[in-house]
Amino acid sequence: MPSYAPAAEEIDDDDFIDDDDLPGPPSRSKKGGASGGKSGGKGKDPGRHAWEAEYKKSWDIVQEDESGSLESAVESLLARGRRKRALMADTPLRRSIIRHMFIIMDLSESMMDKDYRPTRFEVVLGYLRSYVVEWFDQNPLGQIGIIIMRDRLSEVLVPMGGNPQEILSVLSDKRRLEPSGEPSLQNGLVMAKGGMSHLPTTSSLETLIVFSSISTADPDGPTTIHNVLEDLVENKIRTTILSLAGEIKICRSISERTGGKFGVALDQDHLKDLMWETIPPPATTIAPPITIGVRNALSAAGKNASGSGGGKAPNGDLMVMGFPIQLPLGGETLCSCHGLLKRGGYLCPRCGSKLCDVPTDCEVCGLMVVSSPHLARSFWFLFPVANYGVLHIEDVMESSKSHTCTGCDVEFPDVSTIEEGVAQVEDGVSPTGRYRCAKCQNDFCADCDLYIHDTLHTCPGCAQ
Amino acid sequence: MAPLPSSHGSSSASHPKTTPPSVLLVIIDIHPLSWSLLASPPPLAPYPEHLGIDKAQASPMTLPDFVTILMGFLNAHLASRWGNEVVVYGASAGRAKLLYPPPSNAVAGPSKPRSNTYLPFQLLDSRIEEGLKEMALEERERLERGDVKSINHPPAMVSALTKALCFINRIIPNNANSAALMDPTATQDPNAPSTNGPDKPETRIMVINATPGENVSTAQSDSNENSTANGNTQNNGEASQSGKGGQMRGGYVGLMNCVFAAQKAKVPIDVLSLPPPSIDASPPIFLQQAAHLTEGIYWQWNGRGGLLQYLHALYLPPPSLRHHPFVVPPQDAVGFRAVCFCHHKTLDVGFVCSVCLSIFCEPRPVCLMCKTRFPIKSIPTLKSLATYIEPIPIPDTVPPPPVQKGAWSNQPAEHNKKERRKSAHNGDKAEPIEID
Amino acid sequence: MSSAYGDAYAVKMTSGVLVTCDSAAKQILLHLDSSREGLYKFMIRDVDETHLIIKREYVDEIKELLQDELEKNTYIQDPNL
Amino acid sequence: MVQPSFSHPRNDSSSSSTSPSPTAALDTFLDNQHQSYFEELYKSEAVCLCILRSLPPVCRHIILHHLWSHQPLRTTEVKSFVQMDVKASLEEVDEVMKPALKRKILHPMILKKGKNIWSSNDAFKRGLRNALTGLGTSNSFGVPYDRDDDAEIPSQEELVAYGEEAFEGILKYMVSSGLGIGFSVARPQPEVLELLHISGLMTDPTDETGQRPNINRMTITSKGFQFLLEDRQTQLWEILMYYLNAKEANSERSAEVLSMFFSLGCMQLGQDYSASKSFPHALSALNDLAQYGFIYRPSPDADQFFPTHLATALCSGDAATTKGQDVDEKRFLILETNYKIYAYTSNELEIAILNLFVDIRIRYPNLVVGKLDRKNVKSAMEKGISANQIISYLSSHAHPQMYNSPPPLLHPTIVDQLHLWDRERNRLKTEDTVMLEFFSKELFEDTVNEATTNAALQLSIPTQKFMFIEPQTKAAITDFVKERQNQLRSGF
Repeated sequence: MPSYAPAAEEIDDDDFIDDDDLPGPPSRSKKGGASGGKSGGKGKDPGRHAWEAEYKKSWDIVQEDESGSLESAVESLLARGRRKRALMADTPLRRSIIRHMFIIMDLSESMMDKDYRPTRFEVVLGYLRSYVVEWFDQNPLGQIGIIIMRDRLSEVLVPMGGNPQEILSVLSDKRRLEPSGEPSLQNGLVMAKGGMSHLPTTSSLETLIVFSSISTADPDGPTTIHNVLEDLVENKIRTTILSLAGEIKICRSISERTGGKFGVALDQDHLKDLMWETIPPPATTIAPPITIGVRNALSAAGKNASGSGGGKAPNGDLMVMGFPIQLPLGGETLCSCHGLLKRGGYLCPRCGSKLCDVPTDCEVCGLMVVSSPHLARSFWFLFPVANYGVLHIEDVMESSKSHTCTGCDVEFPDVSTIEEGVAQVEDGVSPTGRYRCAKCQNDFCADCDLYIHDTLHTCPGCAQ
Repeated sequence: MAPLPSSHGSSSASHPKTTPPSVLLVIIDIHPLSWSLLASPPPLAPYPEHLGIDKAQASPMTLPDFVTILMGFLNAHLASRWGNEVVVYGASAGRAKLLYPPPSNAVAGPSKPRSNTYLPFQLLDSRIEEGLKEMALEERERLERGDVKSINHPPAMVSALTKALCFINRIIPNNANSAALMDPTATQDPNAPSTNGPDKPETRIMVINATPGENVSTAQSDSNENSTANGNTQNNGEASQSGKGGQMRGGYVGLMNCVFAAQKAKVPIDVLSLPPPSIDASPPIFLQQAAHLTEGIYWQWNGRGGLLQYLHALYLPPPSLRHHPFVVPPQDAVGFRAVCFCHHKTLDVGFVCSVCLSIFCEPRPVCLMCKTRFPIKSIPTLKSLATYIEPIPIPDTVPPPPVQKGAWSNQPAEHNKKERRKSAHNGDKAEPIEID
Repeated sequence: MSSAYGDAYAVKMTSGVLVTCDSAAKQILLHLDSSREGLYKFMIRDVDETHLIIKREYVDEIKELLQDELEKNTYIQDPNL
Repeated sequence: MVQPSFSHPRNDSSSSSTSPSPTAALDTFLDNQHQSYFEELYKSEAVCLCILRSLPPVCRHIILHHLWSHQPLRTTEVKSFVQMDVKASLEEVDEVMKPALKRKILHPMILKKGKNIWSSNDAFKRGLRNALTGLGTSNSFGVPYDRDDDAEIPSQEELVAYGEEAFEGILKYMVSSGLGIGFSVARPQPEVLELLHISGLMTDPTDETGQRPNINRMTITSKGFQFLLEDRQTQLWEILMYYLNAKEANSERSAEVLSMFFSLGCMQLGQDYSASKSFPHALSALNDLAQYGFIYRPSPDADQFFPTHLATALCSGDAATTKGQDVDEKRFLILETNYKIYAYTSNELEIAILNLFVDIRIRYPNLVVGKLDRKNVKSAMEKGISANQIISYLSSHAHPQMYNSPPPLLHPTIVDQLHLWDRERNRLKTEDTVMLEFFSKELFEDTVNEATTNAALQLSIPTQKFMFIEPQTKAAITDFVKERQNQLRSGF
């Protein structure tokens, strides 16, 4: 989460973008941020005021090239945004793969405000849909539940579960989600806590609150929201609050006390960034020894997520896992877990008994049964693709073995046409549009570079 | 608002009126060894109780033959809609190459169109032919250069897949999550207004595998799989020496990453496995997983000709029509087995590091990946568990694919074969029909 | 005697132009008609809510008139706005 | 006075704005042809290919699916393909394959050995197979002209420009004839005008007979105006079909010509072909097409010819024109809810067409600002242009920007208003009539029945025992009534 940026830094940030010579490393990231802000609002500082953010940037960054067209300038702008994201994508080795998260959604009147187009409600809903998908993409073994706050009440919209489709279907019917009344932060949190109480206290418990209104109407009585806060803290429920309206004391203190993040969204794009920041599994260092069994495994990985302690030699444990055979939907057969006739299902590789769903423990032989793709999802953490290096003109001149991108086979701009001077070399942006993999020495275009690092996680050159 | 895609209810049971143009990316495995094997297949076991079938004899399949068939199929794909496109990759030992479309700097197509061929067809066919010739030539050179080892590398499926995905990512950038540059809500929100212009093409990848066994997908992963017909035992050795990282990524993990990327891009990966059961006892399970996870179609040729038929029947309909109104042919049971990081064995049961979830085939004191130390004390118990594991003979749980729906999944093999012949037609055609 | 039956079964024939229109338009027509004298009255018969019978020779004139009437009743925005 | 018919502007606009199919004219033409005609057509591989592509996807894939097999297509197969219930009625299955049947690709369903089957048309099957394998012999994809390589040939752009100019020239002529506002347009060749007249797009108001028009005095008809609003592909096919019909009218064989159209559709832009070798039987037709800009010839009597994009785009299925930027060029309209229209175009023709129903206020080099106002729209409607046509024109030319606002594309207010204006035109429906007033209920009813059976009844109002009949049937009805009267009276 970017920190407040002092105005001063901002100024010089802007005017060094004006001149084209190479900037120093410290301002680099800021600059990236700025450019990002232009190209789809990547990495704006929440502290910066919207009007500053928008105006100055859009004028200052874009430069006309001598031909007077903005093309090149804009191009490089986008390129920079991309490069920045690619550079950010180096991942720590260990992450907690198994998470539980409640998304608490504010459905108060304020959600109907039109400061986001068409309404806050629409926008948030749209984002949540893709958020859930993305989240499960990166946390295959995680679970998400959804709680909504309206009319001073809170209800569990979707109980904790691992099935994105279910959640999406619920999120997609707007009629059930008509915003109304005021939110009650306290009720929401209490419900979240209740919803997660059955999980082992050591599990990675998180809540993401998208808070639209600027007040919370809590029930009066002995317990105040502060008591709730205490409970959250001791239950290690990490609470991240994103406010659409403005900074709210209680929200900030809650998220800070519980080790979560607090963010105020400047605009739609920024809101998206803030949300997406919470997707990648939190980096962890310690995995305590555990014994066989998925539930324990969950809790174990949970403890990783609770992320206490530093880099001392980590110790974990080996789990014995079986990789099942999935039966196609055919005739119905008896499943060992419920003893019901069901179609499809999985066969325990050790004892061959049929299980309805994985991951789970085989009811018969107690083996932990996990489908290998679930594990494989997280493997790209283990084999991150090396960042591709920028190729300068002379490099290409001497060693241009291919004219096309190794990934998408698009043709590179002809080197001979690029003159030294004109090509404005931003940091991390290749003047030749080529990026070379350190391992396999193949060249890639910016698109592929980004795609490979963001999504694919496999280098076409290195891959056999 | 013309460009609203597909599926207006038509008179006959809401069949889509139009389909988006579809791009078909084909990956051909042209590994010389595999093809030499396919060219001289062992005789098929006859079906005692179903003599009629043996009219169709085991037909040797040489690469040229197959390519002609394939071209017929690709032309049909081009024919079936305006704006349909084809991209072809060749995957040979350790290398993958784009065969079609030719790079724009290359001389475009033949000098003169033939008067009886639709020009696009002509371009496609001639170009593929050239491409294959080139690759074949390069292979020969490699042999002459005498690095026999490299020829024993498995076909570079993963490399080809990654290239294909990059290509897709280029023509349809929305698929990548680099959607930062376009209006967020427009791309995120399912019920956002449809963007203008001709509707977005749908893409699918088709992998044509000629290499038997699992060595196709997991690079050097089958020291224990004796199903490998071509002797890449020696480079298994080399693999385990040359340590995990690089090699690993080439195989299992790489393939899986591709699968997930494809899932994200909603690109089905169809798999056609040529080696008939007689050659290839165990299916290429990781390709099968890929097809399964991306909702693609997996099918194994039965070695009895009629390929063109099967291609048209199974793989021609575009994704938008596959589930409605058409039906996907019944798929087989899928073994979700994994590959261990230490010896690249294919495992039914393995030991998994609780921190980084890396998989090993035997208990070890330290995780190879994340250097996590495992408590020594637990090792004996694990050992005991390990000893307790007796691997199950595959045929009991995974029937030799492809088989009829789950109902059949543990029927005797004979029956399966018979069922398969039907299922292969995804309808109730009785026998394969030879092509004239 | 037969005359009585004659009455019972008598049929009156009128030929003219049958006008079918929405009730609003019809009201306008009625108004037009009422504003006219003797010969110039064009209406033969007010059939029902949406039907009239008028003299053939007036049809075109009536259409004109109606259009004008409607023009009067429609607000034309000042083109200079 | 708002009528329920368009109380749902959304559906209404969508239904009206989804143009049927650009090849509608072709389809209707083909639907009226006989087996023999198709047999003739399917001699050409190009035709087979195009016809196949013109089928709806499902049908198309079933045909392809079945292409390489020997057996006739079984109903049971089709059922299993499209997940139909096994017990589904034969009609349902037949419905799926209807398009193929209509195009005579399959012969009608017959019952054979207890199986319901369609046997397939061998001519088509052979044609399609050859198209795929390139083993045909009919030169239907055009015989390239063998020129010496250093020969100078026009670039694709030039060809496109040529085609556009030629065709738009005709359209402009039509517009200008209607509006009187003449931008200087060369008058098309007499043959073209001839066709325009025959097809009823233009007419000579001075000659009553309609037989002997003075082609120099022709003006555009309402049909012509409607034609102008169509999108390009539709226009092309309509023209071609008019041409074909004209040929049929003076009893020439049109099959070759039609198959030539398809062949042209399958040709390559920028490639030159030999007329005599490609279309030995349709040379004259080819010459005629030159007048519409379908093909370009270096010299009038040269054997060498280049198909322009008009020709090569003919078969490119649904709206997707071969050249991408064409699509963008078409999308230049921004329509605001206050009826203001911004048209980012400098295309004379488009502006002229806009001028039909838009009050154009400002003209910049590449921007025209106008207003949809009542006066112009109604004048356009006087010319015979319907509200739906205007709407579909607007939506098909809508600027990409307009797609970014939530649907519907055109704001309901405007769509409604257009419909209202359309209504205003005909508030009155007048028809000559004879009114009968009855006293006796039964006589009334009898007469009504009689009249309805003779289709003489215009309207009957049982409550008041009024009935209205067509004037020309007066005599007959009177007789009947008299008769009945007598019966009834004497019946006592």
